[in-house]
Amino acid sequence: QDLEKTHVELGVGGKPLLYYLPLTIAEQKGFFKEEGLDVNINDFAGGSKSLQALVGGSVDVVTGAYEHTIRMQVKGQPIKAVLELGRYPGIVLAVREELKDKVKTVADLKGMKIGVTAPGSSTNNFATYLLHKAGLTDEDVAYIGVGGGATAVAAMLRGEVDATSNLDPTISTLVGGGNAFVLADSRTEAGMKEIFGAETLPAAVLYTRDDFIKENPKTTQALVNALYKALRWLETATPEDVVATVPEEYYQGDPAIYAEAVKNSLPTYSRTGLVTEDGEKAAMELLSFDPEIASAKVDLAATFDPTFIEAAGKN
Amino acid sequence: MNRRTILLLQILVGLGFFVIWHFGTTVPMPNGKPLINPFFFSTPLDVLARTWKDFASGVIWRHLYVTALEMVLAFIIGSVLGIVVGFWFARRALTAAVFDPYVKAANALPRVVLAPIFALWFGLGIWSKVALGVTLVFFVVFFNVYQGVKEVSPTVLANARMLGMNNRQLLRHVYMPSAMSWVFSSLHTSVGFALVGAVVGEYLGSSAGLGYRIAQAEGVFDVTGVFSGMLVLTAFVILVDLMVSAVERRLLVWRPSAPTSTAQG
Amino acid sequence: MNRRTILLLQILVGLGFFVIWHFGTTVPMPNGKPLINPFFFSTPLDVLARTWKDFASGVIWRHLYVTALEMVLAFIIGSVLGIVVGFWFARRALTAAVFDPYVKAANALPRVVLAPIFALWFGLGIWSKVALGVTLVFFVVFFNVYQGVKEVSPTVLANARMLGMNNRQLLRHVYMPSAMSWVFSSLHTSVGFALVGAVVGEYLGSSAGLGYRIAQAEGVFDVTGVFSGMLVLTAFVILVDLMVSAVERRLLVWRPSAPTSTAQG
Amino acid sequence: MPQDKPSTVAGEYPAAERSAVELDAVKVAYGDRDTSYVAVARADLTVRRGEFVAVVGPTGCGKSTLLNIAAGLIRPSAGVCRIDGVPLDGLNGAAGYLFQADALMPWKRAIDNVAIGLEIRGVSRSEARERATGWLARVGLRAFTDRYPHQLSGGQRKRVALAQTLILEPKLLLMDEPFGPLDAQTRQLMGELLLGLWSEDRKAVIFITHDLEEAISLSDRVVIMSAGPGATIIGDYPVELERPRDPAEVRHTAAFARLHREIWDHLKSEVVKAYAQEDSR
Amino acid sequence: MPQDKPSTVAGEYPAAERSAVELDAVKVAYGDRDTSYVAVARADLTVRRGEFVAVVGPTGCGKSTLLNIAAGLIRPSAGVCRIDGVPLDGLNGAAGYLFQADALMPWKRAIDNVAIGLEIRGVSRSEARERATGWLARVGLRAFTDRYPHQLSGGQRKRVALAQTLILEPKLLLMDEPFGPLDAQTRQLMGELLLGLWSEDRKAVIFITHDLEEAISLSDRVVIMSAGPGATIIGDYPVELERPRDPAEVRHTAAFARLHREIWDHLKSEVVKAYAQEDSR
Ligand SMILES: Nc1ncnc2c1ncn2[C@@H]1O[C@H](COP(=O)(O)OP(=O)(O)OP(=O)(O)O)[C@@H](O)[C@H]1O
Ligand SMILES: Nc1ncnc2c1ncn2[C@@H]1O[C@H](COP(=O)(O)OP(=O)(O)OP(=O)(O)O)[C@@H](O)[C@H]1O
Ligand SMILES: [Mg+2]
Ligand SMILES: [Mg+2]
Repeated sequence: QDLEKTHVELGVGGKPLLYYLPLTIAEQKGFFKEEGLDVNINDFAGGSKSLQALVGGSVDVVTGAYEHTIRMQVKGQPIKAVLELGRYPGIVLAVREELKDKVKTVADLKGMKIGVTAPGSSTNNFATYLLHKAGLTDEDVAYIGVGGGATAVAAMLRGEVDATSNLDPTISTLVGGGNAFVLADSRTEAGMKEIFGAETLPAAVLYTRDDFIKENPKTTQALVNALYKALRWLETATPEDVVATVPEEYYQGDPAIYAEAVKNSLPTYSRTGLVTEDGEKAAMELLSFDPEIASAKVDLAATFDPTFIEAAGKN
Repeated sequence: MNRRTILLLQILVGLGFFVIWHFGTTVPMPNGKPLINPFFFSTPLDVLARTWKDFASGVIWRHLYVTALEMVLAFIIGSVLGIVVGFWFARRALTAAVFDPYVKAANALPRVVLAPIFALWFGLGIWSKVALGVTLVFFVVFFNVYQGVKEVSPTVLANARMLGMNNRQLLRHVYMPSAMSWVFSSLHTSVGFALVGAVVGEYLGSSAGLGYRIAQAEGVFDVTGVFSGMLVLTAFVILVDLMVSAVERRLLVWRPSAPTSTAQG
Repeated sequence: MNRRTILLLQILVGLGFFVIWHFGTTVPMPNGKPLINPFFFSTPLDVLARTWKDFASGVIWRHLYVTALEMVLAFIIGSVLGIVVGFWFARRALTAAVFDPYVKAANALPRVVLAPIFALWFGLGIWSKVALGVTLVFFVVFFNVYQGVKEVSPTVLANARMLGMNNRQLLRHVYMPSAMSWVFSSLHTSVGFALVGAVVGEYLGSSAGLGYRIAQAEGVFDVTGVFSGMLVLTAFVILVDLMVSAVERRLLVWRPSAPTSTAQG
Repeated sequence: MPQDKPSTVAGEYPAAERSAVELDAVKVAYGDRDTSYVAVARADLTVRRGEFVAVVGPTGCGKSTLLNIAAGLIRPSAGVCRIDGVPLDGLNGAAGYLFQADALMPWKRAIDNVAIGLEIRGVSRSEARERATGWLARVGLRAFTDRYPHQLSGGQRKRVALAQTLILEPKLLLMDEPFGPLDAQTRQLMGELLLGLWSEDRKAVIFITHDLEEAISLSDRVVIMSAGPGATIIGDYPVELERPRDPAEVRHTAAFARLHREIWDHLKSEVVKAYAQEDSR
Repeated sequence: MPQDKPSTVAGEYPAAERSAVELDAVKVAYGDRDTSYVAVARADLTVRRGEFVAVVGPTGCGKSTLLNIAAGLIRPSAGVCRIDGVPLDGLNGAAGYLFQADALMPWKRAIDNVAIGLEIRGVSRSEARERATGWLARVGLRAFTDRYPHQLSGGQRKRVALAQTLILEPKLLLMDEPFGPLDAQTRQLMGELLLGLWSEDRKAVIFITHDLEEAISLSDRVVIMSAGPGATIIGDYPVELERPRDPAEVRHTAAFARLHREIWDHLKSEVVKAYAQEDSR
């Protein structure tokens, strides 16, 4: 097969995060090479920066959050997802261990300080969504941007925030260290049902600009193929398989916590690679507290192009 | 070249900048797209409108206050530390020689990476931002003071010593005034860095401040918000710098002013 | 106070630092926890072991090379620009007066926020990191050169003009040598900032370099990796600074060396 | 600067010939309006081509100020300064100025300080250095060519500055206490050197000194300034001693002694007046 | 520094009494081993308490160097410098030093430059300034108290420095060409001022000058240095003119003229030798 482009610049906002594990698997297992691709992975300080790189043209494709495609449609930037990588957002609302007696439900968070990775980010949206469901409003709590790494852990340890809406491995570190307990967990099927009442909610996806798809359909297909292979591999993989595959740097810090986090995350990866309509709607609902999105008319169908994953599923 | 001409020219330059920005982002080129992508640069009118709105509605004041406070604290603490340690090092050759590589190494540590440690030590309130700003300001001031002291005219120094000054008095009457222009030169850079430190700190984790607002805007790809935040920052730092310049003019009256009229044989 | 004593003391200070770190992170306090939480600070032995391993396995070299290249480029471009623009401003009072507020404003813009714009203009390769470093280095050098030129002795300047020097020659024979110590003072700060710029740039988005490695390690709570990265950075910047100092010593031979022996009446 | 070298001796110029320097009702006030200090109230002084004029006056009267005017380093508050008949605007490119204060470039060795004037005029580096070495030898500093200024004594620095100025052979020499920090013997040697050069191509010289004997023995005219503030030129004594002179010998003539006493008394009364003024304030 | 003021006139000290300054086989070499320049090969000089010693010598011979040694600013390469019989280690706190070069603090007004020495000794600010004003008036600068150094003429700066040093009434005065940039009349006035002060409480004075008349008319002894490199003290002429003297009048005595001629010839031969040396190199 002759690709339009064999060298692809790919952007990601935090490659070692388990959220983007399929990317690392595809890279390490050589799936990109098998498809005849030479992929250079650029790691950014956050999903928004990788998206900006895509719009600016410095990367060709991005593995990032699905909600970006909705946001970009509102902003008039033609961007489409072509493959679902994660089916659960993987965001967890965890509360400081000392508050175990006081906080039983989300409603008990009234008047407390909630750490989010960044104001306006998906972790913030997640918390807002939960609060609204529990009958609270944004004014009932205080959001504090604490980042996704050690800062988030430090903020919890020092008691500067009472709860945190965050991702792995932050959550596993906190919970595994006995410093926090989980209040709402979107890493599991049960949790998803409880929170969204939906089976899936597209989390990480592979997205790119419309013109890239138009100009490089074969390359896009090859990328989807490679990452789909990774999803298939993850379907059957054990945590040990994963640990054996990822670069050593990923678990060098604390192998036990990493393995634990992998175990928690394995169910979150997409099985089909397909963004379902229910999923799209759930994602939309999660964003509905953002005034800019709420007031805009969004064509959800335009956010995902299923042709590539359908083709990939066939062979 | 009087003050009014200069002010006029300054305004012209500023306007020119806005005009280029405006036309660059709004007038489509032959290929149908504007020259400057408004997705990254917004448009000046939007930015001004947003800034106006923020001030009119008053939401910005609280954030401005937080950032200003952090900046001023970082600036003061950083420069005082830089001046004190700079003088101290300059006067103690041994201390200076021994700690020299460590100071330089500390200066080279990326502050962004240190942010979690600052958050750990100083919490998420203003103090972790102040600490970040201090680490930037300190080094600029420190190196300049250190050098400034070394540049003291040897004859003036010898004279002062013969007049009987002890080390403290030398510091007060010779080293400090002589190093003044170095200190002020570094303060101009520092004002900017104090603000950078505060904003970056807020950007990395906080609940208020201009950096927080910029981060928030960035998170939802609201470039107009980002640029409006930067505009406010800019205006603010110019204000503070004007104050530094005013103090400078007062303290450096003893210098020959216009070069042509002072060539005292 | 000869060189060997100083080296010895330096090593002692470094060792002392490691010892405190070591005992702080490994010896449990009465409450059962060590004084310094190794989760945030790792332990020195781990960090050294990791660094050793990285060098032994050779993975670090590529990253070190990328960062070093970015840093050197940022340093050179930033200082050359700073020196050129500094001299230019110092010689053109009107230009300087008009652009003064804009330069100061530019200095105050948080570089972290600018990173996407740099990526847009310069791509994701080394040049966007170099650009980031340049924006830090430039201002430090610029302000110092600007001030340094203004500090030229009026009598020496008048003499040089009477000898018939034109502006270019004044620059070469009077302003530049006279501003040299200012330039070097700022270069010491700049070396650090060049590295900070490179590393922060990598940290914000890249596919290689020490900043990239640090970001990777941070993402998975691998503090040992973070600190190992910083250790390598530190060692590297000290090396570069030594080179700057060597050049400085060569170029500033004309100065009176020890203050006591030069009190030429 | 192509200029026909004057071939006649001083004092024989046709009146119509333009003068080398002409200060015309020059007034100098320092400071801005509210702190104004009138250093020189009115100075009228004409230095003809090839004339050697010495200026004496009480300390702080405004001698250096006048030289700065003639050099174009400061602009008169009123009046004009004409060089070769043309009003001076900006720097006086034809003048060499030996400053009263240390003005050597501290970052250049003695030889480079002397050679630099030639180098910037396009003389090759090796030739410039060679001629500079020659000049350093003439001022008695052959052994000190490679010293930086801070490694020289006060008198040595002055002599380097002298060489630096003379090597360029300027048409007009402005010298502000050039031999101040030199011992009497070296002073005489330098005076002879200067006179020798001057007699070769008759530059115009304005020579400030506090040594009245030196002033008389070297110059064609001695100009006296009154004490400041508001100094003016109050005396103008032509020195009618034959040329060429040996400055050491001429001191012992009767004409010299008479002139010396005359000027000395004039000067003395001026200084006494100044101190009386000071005390009455 | 409690010290019994000497009550006897110069020259009458018992031999056992300790001297104010004693240079004992002092050698000074500048630079490091490979670029070493021996400025002073051997200097032996004893200045008794209350003695006024003038030092003359060709330019660059090492006069300032010797003063720096006595001030403790540089350390001799060999030999010792004793102050009141005690080997000097570090700065000489009892000495006042008037430097050859400009040494005023440029950031202080004239009055503050003069007052600072008192202020750091704990005198109240107002009293210090009052006394400083008095001193500025004595050196003829009453109208210039509020000027910064760069706003003063060369001679005015020197007089501010003079006031700055004298106001502290040091036991030992080191003066390096203090009247160099002053006109002859002011020079005499300052000389009288200095002698007046000296006769009040008989400080020890080492006075460097290039003006031989000044040296003789003011001092008890004139010391001659040979030309460098490797300068030594080659002459020591006691000045046996009665005290108190009027420095202006004493010049006209026969004893003065004899001494002057004697020292002059000695000095002249020295300078000629130096130049011959220079030429043969
Ligand atoms: N920048 C200035 N501001 C104010 N006054 C000044 C300034 N420069 C010089 N003056 C004053 O102008 C007068 C003349 O100064 P000038 O240097 O010309 O004197 P001078 O005749 O050269 O004296 P000297 O023999 O001491 O060198 C002095 O009274 C001095 O105080
Ligand atoms: N730092 C130095 N390095 C090398 N040589 C020096 C240094 N300082 C002074 N010298 C030399 O030492 C000699 C004596 O210098 P000094 O300043 O004592 O002379 P001086 O007698 O005061 O002369 P003058 O009458 O010109 O002031 C000179 O030849 C000078 O070149
Ligand atoms: Mg003068
Ligand atoms: Mg001397």
